[in-house]
Amino acid sequence: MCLGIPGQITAITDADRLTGMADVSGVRREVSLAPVADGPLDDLIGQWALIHVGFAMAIIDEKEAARTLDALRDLGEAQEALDAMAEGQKALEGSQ
Amino acid sequence: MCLGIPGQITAITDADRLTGMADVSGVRREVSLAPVADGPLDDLIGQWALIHVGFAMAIIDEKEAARTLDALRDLGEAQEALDAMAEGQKALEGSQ
Amino acid sequence: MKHVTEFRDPALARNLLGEIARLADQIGATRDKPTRIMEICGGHTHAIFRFGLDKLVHEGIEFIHGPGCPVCVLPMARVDECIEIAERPGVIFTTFGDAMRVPGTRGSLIQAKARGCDIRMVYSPLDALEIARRNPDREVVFFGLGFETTTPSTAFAIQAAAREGLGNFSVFCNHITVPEPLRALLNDPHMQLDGFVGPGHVSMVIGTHPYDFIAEEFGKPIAVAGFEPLDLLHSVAMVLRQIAEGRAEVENQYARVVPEHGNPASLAAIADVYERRPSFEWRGLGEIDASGLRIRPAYAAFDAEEKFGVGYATERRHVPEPEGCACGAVMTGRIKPTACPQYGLGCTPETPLGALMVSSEGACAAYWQYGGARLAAQ
Amino acid sequence: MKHVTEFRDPALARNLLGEIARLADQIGATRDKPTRIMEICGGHTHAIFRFGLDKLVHEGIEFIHGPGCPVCVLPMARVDECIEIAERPGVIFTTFGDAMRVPGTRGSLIQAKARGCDIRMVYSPLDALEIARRNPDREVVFFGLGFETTTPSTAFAIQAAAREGLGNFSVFCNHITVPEPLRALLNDPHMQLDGFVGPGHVSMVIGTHPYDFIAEEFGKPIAVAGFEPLDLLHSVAMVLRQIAEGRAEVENQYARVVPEHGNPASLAAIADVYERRPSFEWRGLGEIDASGLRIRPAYAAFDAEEKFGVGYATERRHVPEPEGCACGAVMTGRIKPTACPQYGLGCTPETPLGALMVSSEGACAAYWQYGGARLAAQ
Amino acid sequence: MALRDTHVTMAHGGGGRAMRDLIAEVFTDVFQPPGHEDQARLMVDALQKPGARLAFTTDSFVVSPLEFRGGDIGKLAVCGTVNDLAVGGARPLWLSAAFIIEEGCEIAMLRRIVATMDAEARAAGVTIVTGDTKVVERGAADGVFITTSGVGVIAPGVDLGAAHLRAGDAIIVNGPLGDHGATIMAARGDFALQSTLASDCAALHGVMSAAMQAAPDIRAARDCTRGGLASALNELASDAKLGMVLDEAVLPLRDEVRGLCEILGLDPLYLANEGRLVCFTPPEQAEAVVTALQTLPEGQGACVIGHVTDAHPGQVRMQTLFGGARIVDMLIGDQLPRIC
Amino acid sequence: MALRDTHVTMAHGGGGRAMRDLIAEVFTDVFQPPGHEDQARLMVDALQKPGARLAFTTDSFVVSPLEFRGGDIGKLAVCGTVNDLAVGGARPLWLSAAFIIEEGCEIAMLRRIVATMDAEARAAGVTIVTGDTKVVERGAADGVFITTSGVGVIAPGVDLGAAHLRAGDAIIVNGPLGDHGATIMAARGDFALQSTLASDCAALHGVMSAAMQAAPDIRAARDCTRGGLASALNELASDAKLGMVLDEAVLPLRDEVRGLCEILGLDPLYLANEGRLVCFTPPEQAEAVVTALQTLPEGQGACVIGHVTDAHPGQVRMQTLFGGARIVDMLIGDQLPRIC
Ligand code: SF4
Ligand code: SF4
Ligand SMILES: [Mg+2]
Ligand SMILES: [Mg+2]
Ligand SMILES: [Mg+2]
Ligand SMILES: [Mg+2]
Ligand SMILES: [Mg+2]
Ligand SMILES: [Mg+2]
Ligand SMILES: [Mg+2]
Ligand SMILES: [Mg+2]
Ligand SMILES: [Mg+2]
Ligand SMILES: [Mg+2]
Repeated sequence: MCLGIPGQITAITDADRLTGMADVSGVRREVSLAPVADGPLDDLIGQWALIHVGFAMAIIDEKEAARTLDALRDLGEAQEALDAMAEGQKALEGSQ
Repeated sequence: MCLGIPGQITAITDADRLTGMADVSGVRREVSLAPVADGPLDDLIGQWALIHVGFAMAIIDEKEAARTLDALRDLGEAQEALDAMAEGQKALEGSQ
Repeated sequence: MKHVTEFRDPALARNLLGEIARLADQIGATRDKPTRIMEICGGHTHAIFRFGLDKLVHEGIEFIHGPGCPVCVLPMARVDECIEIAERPGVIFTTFGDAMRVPGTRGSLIQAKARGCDIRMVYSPLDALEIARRNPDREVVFFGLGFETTTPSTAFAIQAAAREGLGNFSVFCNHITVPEPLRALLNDPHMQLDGFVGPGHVSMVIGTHPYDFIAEEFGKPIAVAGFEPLDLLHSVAMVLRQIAEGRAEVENQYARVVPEHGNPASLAAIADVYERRPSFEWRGLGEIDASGLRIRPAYAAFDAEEKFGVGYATERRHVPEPEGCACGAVMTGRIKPTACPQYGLGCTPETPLGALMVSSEGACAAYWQYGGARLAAQ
Repeated sequence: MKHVTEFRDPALARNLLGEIARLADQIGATRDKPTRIMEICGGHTHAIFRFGLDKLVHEGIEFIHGPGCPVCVLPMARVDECIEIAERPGVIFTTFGDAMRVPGTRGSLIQAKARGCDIRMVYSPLDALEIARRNPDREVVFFGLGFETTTPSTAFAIQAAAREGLGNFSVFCNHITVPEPLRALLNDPHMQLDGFVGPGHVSMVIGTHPYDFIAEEFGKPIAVAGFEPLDLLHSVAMVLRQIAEGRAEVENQYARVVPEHGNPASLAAIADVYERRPSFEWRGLGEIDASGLRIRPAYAAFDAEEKFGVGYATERRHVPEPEGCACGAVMTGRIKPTACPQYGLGCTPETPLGALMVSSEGACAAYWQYGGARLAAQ
Repeated sequence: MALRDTHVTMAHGGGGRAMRDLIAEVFTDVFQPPGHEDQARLMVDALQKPGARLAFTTDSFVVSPLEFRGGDIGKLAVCGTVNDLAVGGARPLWLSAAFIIEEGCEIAMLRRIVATMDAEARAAGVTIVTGDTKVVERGAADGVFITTSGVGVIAPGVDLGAAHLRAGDAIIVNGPLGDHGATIMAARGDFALQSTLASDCAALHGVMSAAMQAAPDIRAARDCTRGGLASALNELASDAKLGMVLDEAVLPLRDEVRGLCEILGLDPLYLANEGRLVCFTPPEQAEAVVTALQTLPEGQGACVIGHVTDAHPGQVRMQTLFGGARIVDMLIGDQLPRIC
Repeated sequence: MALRDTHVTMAHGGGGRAMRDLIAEVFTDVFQPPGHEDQARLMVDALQKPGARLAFTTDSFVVSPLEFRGGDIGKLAVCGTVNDLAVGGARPLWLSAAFIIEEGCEIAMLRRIVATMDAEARAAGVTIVTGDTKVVERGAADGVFITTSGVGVIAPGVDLGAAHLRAGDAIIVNGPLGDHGATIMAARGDFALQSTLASDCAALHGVMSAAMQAAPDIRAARDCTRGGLASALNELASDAKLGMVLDEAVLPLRDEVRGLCEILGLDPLYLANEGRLVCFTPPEQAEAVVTALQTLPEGQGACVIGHVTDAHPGQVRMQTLFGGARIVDMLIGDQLPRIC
């Protein structure tokens, strides 16, 4: 449920209405900053937020993101993974 | 000014609103009989009226119509008329 | 077509043309010194050209095309006011088709419609009323225009709306009357007319007596005529016979339709709903005293001028006639359309400059469309 | 795409698949006796099929697709009520695109639109608000649906409308909550689940504590997860590790987005605008106590149910589920979509019979569209 | 029977399965175009004769109401394009048909329209070989618009055109004028008129080939559609730099058409036709053409209505009932119903 | 310069002088079609070679907004029909163009659209030889709709089509997918999205002839318009009774298109293109085609995106980034933006 996509806040468009511009891979849309406007609005510029139905619902925590990826990198690549990949390949060719 | 055409009243369609059906060469239209409804409405059925913008504006007096035509028939056809026709023919061919 | 076909009989037309020629010769009408008969009504102008009657009658008879086209005489400012109303949100503006093309300073109703106004052509004010019934949440305005022929129809429509309590219906009233401009014409010292063909359908409403002053005060013969070609030729013959016999009377060629005292129900409806304006503007003729009607205060709720605060209900903007327009001179019979410097150049039916090029009933448009000028040119 | 591409890295996916396989073997999960993990959220279901994850993970792991698609669980009667509102004269009915296809007893909103209702797709409730500002003479209704992720957006919109005095804006509220149906599922004696993948975007609003009862009362592990494939695989590994280690906790895989206590501004807006309904109907699950929200009396002017007197504001019509629909059994993980007698026959995405075929997030639709069944069939 | 909807929705235009089902069930199952590619691939011997030419034409059809006495928009779309080929002396071979459909359009009506098209095409010996459908939002079209294009072959030696007109040529029409325009005006309901009028809509390939056989020196032909006979003649007069004279007394007009025109203040010469053509022959071949046409259902009312003249190049004139004369000019804009 | 109006009124559709002036000044003065008759009359040697076939296609174009970054409806209308001819192996020769114009349409915009069409047609070596205009009431169309039909010639021996596909064939596209659909979705304004995306709209006759030269055994081609690449492949798979396998890792997609799809929850494989084709060659000729296309402006982004298989007839599958597999099904209705 609940399609969400990271976008970068590039500008404040209306401080009264708490709106700003979000950029998702070059596509821009004015969004409400209401859920994340708990400090000076200008501090939001440059930050990445999770965009859902035109609202910046959460600021993405860069450190947590890095930490998660680090954890994944630490996992060793095991034989089982390769088996799994082979399974996928079979499915692809309809032989499963 | 004031396009008008004879139509025959073929039916009363709404006695309260004083409307009836008029027939002009097979094309029918509901018209207001208000201007000519000075007697029993049903007496209008079969009569010819002068129709203008959806109103039966006048009942056509058949006797007067006949009298007018009779007067015209009585006129002799004179040489001047034939001259006039010839003029018209010249105009038609662009030679005038 | 009963009551039509009989009056288009070529054999009887030949009789009449002969009679006209005899009478013309008798009174000494010649091409150089013609007898000038004004057909007051645009419908007659139209019929003359449609059936080519001008080329058929004796060369001593000249038709002068009168001011009797309600579409032509509509001033620019009035069209602007229509558009002002039509632009109000929620308005459905209804009109006869021929009023769609009349230019105002901001273009015509056709162009206003293209710009997004909800403008609808109707055949009858009754249809506008029906649109109002079916669209209770919209304001439906009917563009009431026309001479006494048409005035009863909008009067009956307003009475019906009042009866039904149809609060979303109103009429933008531009009704005008025939006798007043005729009097203005006859008072014009430049005017040289020998007789009149009277408007048949106006007369079926008002009767023949409103023209008495033409005969009595100005000594000009007049015959009220129907619109079929025989009617027209017949009335010309009647006028010529009056001249030949030295009479000046109001005669009724169209007795099958026109009662001497008009139509009582229609006259009553007009009297109930309308009153005279002090004056009204005519395109090409200017303001003419007492020549227009307005809706009485009792029916003010159905008066679009009052409802929307436009036109005579407010400070009216003065819109001057276009430069170089000779409509006034043509309409008073002083010059032919072709003598207007704008004819066919600045002024054509596609881009009418003056009133008389606007409607196919206008003298200039009829000249152009049916080739009055061009037939002769070649 | 920052924060996206990194989480689609195939190399890291291989790491995770290996980890999952190790853990699955460790806990003895096999094809015949699989470990059953429910991804609660339809977005996770969608991602599983979009990236083909179900075919990649160890064969001892079985995904059970949860009830977390707000479009799927919309009951027929609610769609009928939408159409009832949209049919009112003057109404502009605005909705997210995916709600357009959900069938009611009188067809879907797509069909109502084709019949003439003014139904417009918007991306955001803010766009509906803007439509209301621009159309002051129309009633603009927004079809508010979604879980806690989406609820704040309509709450903020209603607050803005109230601030601006936008009297022509209202919300038809169908917001529902995640914890209550989970409790209902866990209470179901037929239910056999070994752990949960928690809804990441709902959690960014409500935080992770609302799931504590899953671990504490029912002893099941849960990991709140993001929506990229690595997120999903990571959370599966986390759940498996809990099982392997005999733990039952609420873990947060999606810490970059989900704060432990949720989003204070959003929670405040929800609390200000909404209150719990005594119960709310879910397609396939029936009425669930306290699982839906309604607009508080203070904001009744913006409540379409009140404004138009439909739905819970009136005597509601009971619409039974279609015959032969096995949605309830699929949604509670008892059977796979393919085991439903209607799957692919009476029920396809073109003509959905049950809730789960309606949206591409529904388990049956995802199975069908991405070929869950057909890939295997050949 | 994958199509369960009764009305067209936006889904039917989306490029997906709903569209495919609509196209298959409503259109291609009936038209049965050859092949399944984006373009029809066609061979015809007649085109490969030395001197043969290809004729190519297109028209969009918009009409309200979509169905009316005497036809529907589909019949117009097939006949109109067949006629534009036929009046050029071509044998019509293939049509394309592109539909722009308004959301909410009744599918049963679409089926009726398609059935009409199929029947008309078969009767005219043409095949609808390729097509397209688009769906637009409610209020972005008016029910359905159809654009047909046609390809035909003009046999070696056949060359009709305004340039071949000569003074003295007879002007022939194949039947009463204005039936279509009057029918639509009455059917539209705006003016609350009732009549038993029916559109003249018809394919005229048979009329044309009969005329070409009867008059080996036939000069030119035009179908008198929008703008009526008057517009067709004015265009030809202007192209040919010759004049035309019509005889009002012999113009074929139905009573109802006259009546409708009198009520609304219209001129029937400007009313649209969809099954009427005007053709030009040397005077001595005119009678043969009229006789030949009168044997055909679409030519029963054929008659000579006037002649070509060099007296007033570019002008169409009418000899009125009384021998008066008037110009029959090009229409300015639309014909609008008048009060005066 | 008889045309003084700035906006189209109903008068411009009435068959009279206003219509004639509009057609002359806005359309035929630019297109300069041969002759003045109801149908173009055409001769071409290429059609008279034994074995040559005529290709005939039509499409209606409806798009909102009418003008957008990268093109306008006129460019779509010319390119779309040129492409439908080209992908069948035909040399496009002649186009017809029929316009349905909404009352109120700005004439200056019509002139711009016509200028685009003229320029595109010239660049593609085709002539707009015949046309039509209709005017409908405000609210009965959406600005302007254009229907083009095209006639081309297929040289003797050329025969592309689904029936020629073989397992193992390479699937090639000429550039990034979905640019047009994403551009229009953003330009429409409904979703208040801004981007610098431009439509891919382009005529592909050059791409096709390059592909045909580089791959003598080219099997088939389709332009990927409405419904996108996924729909084109599904249709071909179903016609050919073969399967297709796409490699997600190599699918050419612009970042903005990805971004727009993520925001709205759309799948770029279903987004419309107007200058993208998919073609099929034996595997050993694929590289030559890609290399040849990359030298052309319309083929710069050409690449192999997958292959044909006989493993799952009628099905299009995608190998996902992780080696997972999923079916790329036919779209159901429209792609609707999602919240979930
Ligand atoms: S040509 Fe035009 S300006 Fe001149 S008199 Fe006639 S209407 Fe007036
Ligand atoms: S196939 Fe249809 S009816 Fe059966 S469970 Fe799935 S959605 Fe419900
Ligand atoms: Mg044509
Ligand atoms: Mg045509
Ligand atoms: Mg034609
Ligand atoms: Mg197509
Ligand atoms: Mg409509
Ligand atoms: Mg096509
Ligand atoms: Mg195409
Ligand atoms: Mg194509
Ligand atoms: Mg045409
Ligand atoms: Mg529009």
